[in-house]
Amino acid sequence: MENVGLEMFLAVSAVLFVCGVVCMATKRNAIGVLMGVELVLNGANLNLVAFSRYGSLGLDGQVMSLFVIVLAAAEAAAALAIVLAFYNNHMTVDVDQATDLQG
Amino acid sequence: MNPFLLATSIENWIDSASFWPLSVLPAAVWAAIIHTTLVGLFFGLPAFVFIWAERKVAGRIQDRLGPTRVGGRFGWLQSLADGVKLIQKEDLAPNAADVMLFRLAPYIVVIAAFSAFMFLPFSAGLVAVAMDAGLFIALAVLSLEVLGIVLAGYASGSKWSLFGGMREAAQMVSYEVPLGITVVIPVVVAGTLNLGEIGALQSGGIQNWLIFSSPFTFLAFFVFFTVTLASNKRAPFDLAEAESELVGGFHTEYSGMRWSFFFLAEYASMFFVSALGAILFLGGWWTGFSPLDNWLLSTAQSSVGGDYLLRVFGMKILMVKAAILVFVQIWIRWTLPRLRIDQVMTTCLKYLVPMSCFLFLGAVIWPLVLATTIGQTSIWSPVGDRMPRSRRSGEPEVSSEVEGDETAMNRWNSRDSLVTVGLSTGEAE
Amino acid sequence: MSTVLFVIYALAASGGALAVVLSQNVVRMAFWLVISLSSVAGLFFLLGADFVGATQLLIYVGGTVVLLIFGVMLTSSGPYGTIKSQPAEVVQAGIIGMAFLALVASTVLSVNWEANEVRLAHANDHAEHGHVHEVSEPESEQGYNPEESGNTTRSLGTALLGVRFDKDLSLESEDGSNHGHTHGNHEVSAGYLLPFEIVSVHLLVVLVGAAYLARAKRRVDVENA
Amino acid sequence: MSVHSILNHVLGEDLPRSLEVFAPELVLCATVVLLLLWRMLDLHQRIPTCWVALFGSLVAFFGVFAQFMYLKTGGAGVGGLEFLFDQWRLTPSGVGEIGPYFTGLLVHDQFAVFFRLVLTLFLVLVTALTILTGIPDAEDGQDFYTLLIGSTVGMLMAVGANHLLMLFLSIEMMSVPSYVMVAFQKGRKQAGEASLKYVVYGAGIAGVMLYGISLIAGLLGTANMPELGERFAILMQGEFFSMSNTTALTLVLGMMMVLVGLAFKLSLVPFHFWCPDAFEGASAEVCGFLSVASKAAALALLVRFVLAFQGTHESLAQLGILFGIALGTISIITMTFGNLAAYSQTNLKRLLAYSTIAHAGYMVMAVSAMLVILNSPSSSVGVGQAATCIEGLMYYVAVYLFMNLSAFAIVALLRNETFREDISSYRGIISGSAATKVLCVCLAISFFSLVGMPPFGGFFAKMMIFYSALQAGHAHWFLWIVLGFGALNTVFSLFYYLNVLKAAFISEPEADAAPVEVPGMAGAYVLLVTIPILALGMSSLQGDLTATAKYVAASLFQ
Repeated sequence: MENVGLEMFLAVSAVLFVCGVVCMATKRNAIGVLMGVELVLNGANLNLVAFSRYGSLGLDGQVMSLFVIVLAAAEAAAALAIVLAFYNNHMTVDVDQATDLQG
Repeated sequence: MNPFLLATSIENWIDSASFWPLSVLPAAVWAAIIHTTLVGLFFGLPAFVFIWAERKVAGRIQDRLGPTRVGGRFGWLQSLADGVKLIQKEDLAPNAADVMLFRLAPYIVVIAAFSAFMFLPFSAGLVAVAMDAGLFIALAVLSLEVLGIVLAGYASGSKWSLFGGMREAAQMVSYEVPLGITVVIPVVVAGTLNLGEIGALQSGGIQNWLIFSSPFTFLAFFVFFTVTLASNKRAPFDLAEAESELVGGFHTEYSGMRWSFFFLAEYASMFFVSALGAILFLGGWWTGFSPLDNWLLSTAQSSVGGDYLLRVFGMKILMVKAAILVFVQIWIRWTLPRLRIDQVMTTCLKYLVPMSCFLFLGAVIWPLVLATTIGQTSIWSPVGDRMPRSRRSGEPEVSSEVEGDETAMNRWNSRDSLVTVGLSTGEAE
Repeated sequence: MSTVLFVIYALAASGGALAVVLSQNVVRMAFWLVISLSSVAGLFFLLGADFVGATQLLIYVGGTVVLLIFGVMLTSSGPYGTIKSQPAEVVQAGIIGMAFLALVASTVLSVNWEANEVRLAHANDHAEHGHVHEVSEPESEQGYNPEESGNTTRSLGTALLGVRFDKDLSLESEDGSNHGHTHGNHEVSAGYLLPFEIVSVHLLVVLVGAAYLARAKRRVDVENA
Repeated sequence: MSVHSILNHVLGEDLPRSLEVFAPELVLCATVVLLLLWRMLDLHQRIPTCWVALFGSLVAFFGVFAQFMYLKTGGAGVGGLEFLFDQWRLTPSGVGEIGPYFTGLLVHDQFAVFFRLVLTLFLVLVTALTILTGIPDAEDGQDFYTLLIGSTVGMLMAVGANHLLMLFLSIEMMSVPSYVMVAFQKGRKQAGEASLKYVVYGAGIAGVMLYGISLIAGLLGTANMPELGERFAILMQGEFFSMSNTTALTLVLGMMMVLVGLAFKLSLVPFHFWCPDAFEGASAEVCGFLSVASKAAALALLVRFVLAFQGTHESLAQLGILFGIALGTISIITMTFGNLAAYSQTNLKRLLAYSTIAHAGYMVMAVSAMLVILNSPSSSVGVGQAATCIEGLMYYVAVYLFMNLSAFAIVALLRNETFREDISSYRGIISGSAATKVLCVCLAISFFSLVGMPPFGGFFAKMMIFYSALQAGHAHWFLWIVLGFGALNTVFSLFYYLNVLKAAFISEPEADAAPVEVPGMAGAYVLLVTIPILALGMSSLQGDLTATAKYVAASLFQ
């Protein structure tokens, strides 16, 4: 690990974050958007763990990323239930088709 | 020589040898190749043996002979013949398939099933990756198998495969819950997630096996065993491949080596969970016969080569225990009828989950009850006395106020000090 | 060796993330997501966070992604639900993405992290000991490095209770009198007992909600009956 | 420190104190479990689950009330109060002592207790409203109240967050159940759509927020919020705060990402897009909950977050001014947009959604003023004026609770009769039964108060916020512009509210519409939540609340 510094991990996490954001912005499938969210959260988690290894954050970073993983799982479960409910009503998961509410 | 020792020594040699003319990268490649060969041999063989055993046992149970034609008396070359046949077969991908995923899915399954072995100690110290969270990581890796199966089911482009994949996903994800809880029960008793330590503290006789440590762990073993049947999609929970309804389930469309990958993975994970059950509940690599155990332990501690003896002997014992459990799995498969999918889910969510929760609660409370009635936390002997050498050797005197150059972590590493701290905190109030 | 591993994992994580964005088929996206998330777990192992890595594998890859794939299968209308994007959209997204990446990377990567770390460590020493003590081991100043790097289970577990090996216990002073002003009003570093317990309530609530949405109505509507 | 002393401290001192402060939240958690058991044991046939929920939230409310009064009276309560103190076992070293608890994850101070009081009171009122309107039917009661209470527990933690993990955790805890609550009417197409939009945007923005949190925590090497400002000052020693300084830039980036998350919860423009859709799709009761409780919690969190970066260092002051002005700009855009967009609405819930957006703009104005005042180099303003901002904010939140709850309650109750929510369905409802007439009058009161008409509570709330912006104008001229826009917007907003009132009072009822007969209980409930609006405007209660707000605000800056 001598040659690998904090910056390297931050760069990977920045790539994950940006990919996630672009994914959220461009995907029209609701589940695709959720995958983008997972990428963003992973970018943040990687940041936290890297800071906990290299920075003075200590174990705080690892504990936070543990909780984030659990919270993300809960959020994904709720989001998926909502997507299914939407699908039952609309027979699609295309976010662009959600146009009943406008004004 | 034992493959693990061989692999480790080769790696050490490559790592340490400054005269080695290659640079680090080719050396790493060589080490990887050697490892792969060993692992392939090592894990391929049990699978072939188990497949043969499955046939034989099935034949006995159904009152027929099983394989007889190939390879001598018991048809012991049958699996090899099967293997040769499978390698020769054409590797087909249906037109309707999503070819990339279809081709990659078996690899995920195989990788997941086989990399779990990295964390499995075959005997004292005989483990590829020794980690404090070994058990947790092993289960985590094993749980990735489901992904490959779901993707295989989906990518095949056939509704039978899709059904099989979906059933499998639902089943495996649900059974992960009771599996996790039952696995935690021996962990609570042992006080560590490190499989090596859990195994080590079951030395010195059958009464020290964790299955006999309390009525709750005794029951927990059976729940654990039932759950592993389901999480390996073994009968009576083999809904994912239910031949009579789904043709072959998620692997309907596969042929040749890719098909055999699924089978290798299934037998590998059968073996893995059996070995895990043996370590967690059935005394790991100890014989359960206390003079023998003690003798092994004392030679390991005293003589130079004694360590090796314990390892080889322990590994054999563990393999035998695991093989027995695998045999029971096969026995059950050919004896019990298959459940319906809703019955499978009911079994899990309505029975196994509450049962495992109850057992977990009981296992947590049991030491407290014992402590108040007979004054110790286990019927036989305090578990703390049997902590492995790695934890106890070189530990400072048990006291929370140790001064000296040990770090706090070291102090904490002694479980005994935790107990002492807890007790003295209690007294302080 | 670990550098090689880092490169492999980093490339797989970034490449997988990129493939998630570029791929048109939802299940393939899920596959690439698995690759990416598993590689992130690998990076966690490299960073000595074995427990977090295992949790990532167990919950994220083995749980959440399976859930997502499940969702895809339940909701896909065609055999392989693909979503075609317009080329213009792709270009647009690409440009915005690159700009965003440039922004984040340029700010985050240009920070002199080591200098900042030294300053913070310096200030901590001032606050805790009133003087700058000899920095004997620069490694130990660099954050949390338990001797058996990678075995974080025990320290994480005790951190949940409030006993912190990386913070309080590694302080040299035994009297504890001068902790008051370094850690705010409370005397010990953060323990995570509360989140640990309250997350369980949260999970319960969310699961009740998800189950409510997913299950059929318990009774037939009066109008329909 | 040894393990022994830490364990002794944590288990012996910190935990008992924490549990004492946290007791109301624990009661709510227990209520959730009880609700689920209730259904499992089939007790709901005898006593509907809604009463369990109401009972639990009432107990929690009294718990927080006891804490609030304990702090206010210094533990010297008499009569009923003393009884309450005894029941909750409040001690001077526990609730009586402000400061962090749970090893610094949460903070217990008057500000937190005030917001917890508001939130638990609101929980009680919303539960009562749902019992009246019967939005979760008997079969689904336990699910609905589980979500409602679960979300509230998240909010209760949000107002006391003292750690970046708690910031994220509490945002998630209040959001995720509310996503599901929006979709609670499963059969309705709009509900599914509204909640899909809400969850997709919400999850994405939570991710962005977490990335910001990770940057802040990593940069400053701590996740403890009170230490953030101090740490940043250490990093900036000897360096000039500018956008070319990468440390500062990274911090600003991280803070912006966190603020995006908070702005989403507060539905500030440009992160408001979910709000009208979610409100239209959700039932009016849930809208009321979202518009008041989640706003109040997010607002408290916003105050806590920006206050974490206060300090004496030069760079912190510049950072504060920067964010003060940024929030001021957002506030201008938000209230203008909200008020203008409300004009063209035909659905009353959508109209109220835009009104909510506009009100969020007013409230953020106070935070912006506070930041500018606190960090201003001029000596004409100081901590005293900053306390005025918080005081105004808290008064606003208290009044806003009743105004919005009353409005949404009326929408919900009338929906139960007419099955419609568009403005034209309100035509001539004044001609209905006596209870309906009460509803109409209450609607008028709450709307006038929302506008900020003099005799009602809303007027004083708005006055206080505008006054604080005026004060802040001395520190920075930009706040005068914000103030100007605020005043203009107040005038704008009058018309669309009047439009609804005109339909209700003056227009002829639609030809085929039957007269609306609202049950008497409904009238009584609406009256109950409307009277405080009047009381907070015209009675001595107004002085009381001002004094309380002043006392709470002052405690924040001690």
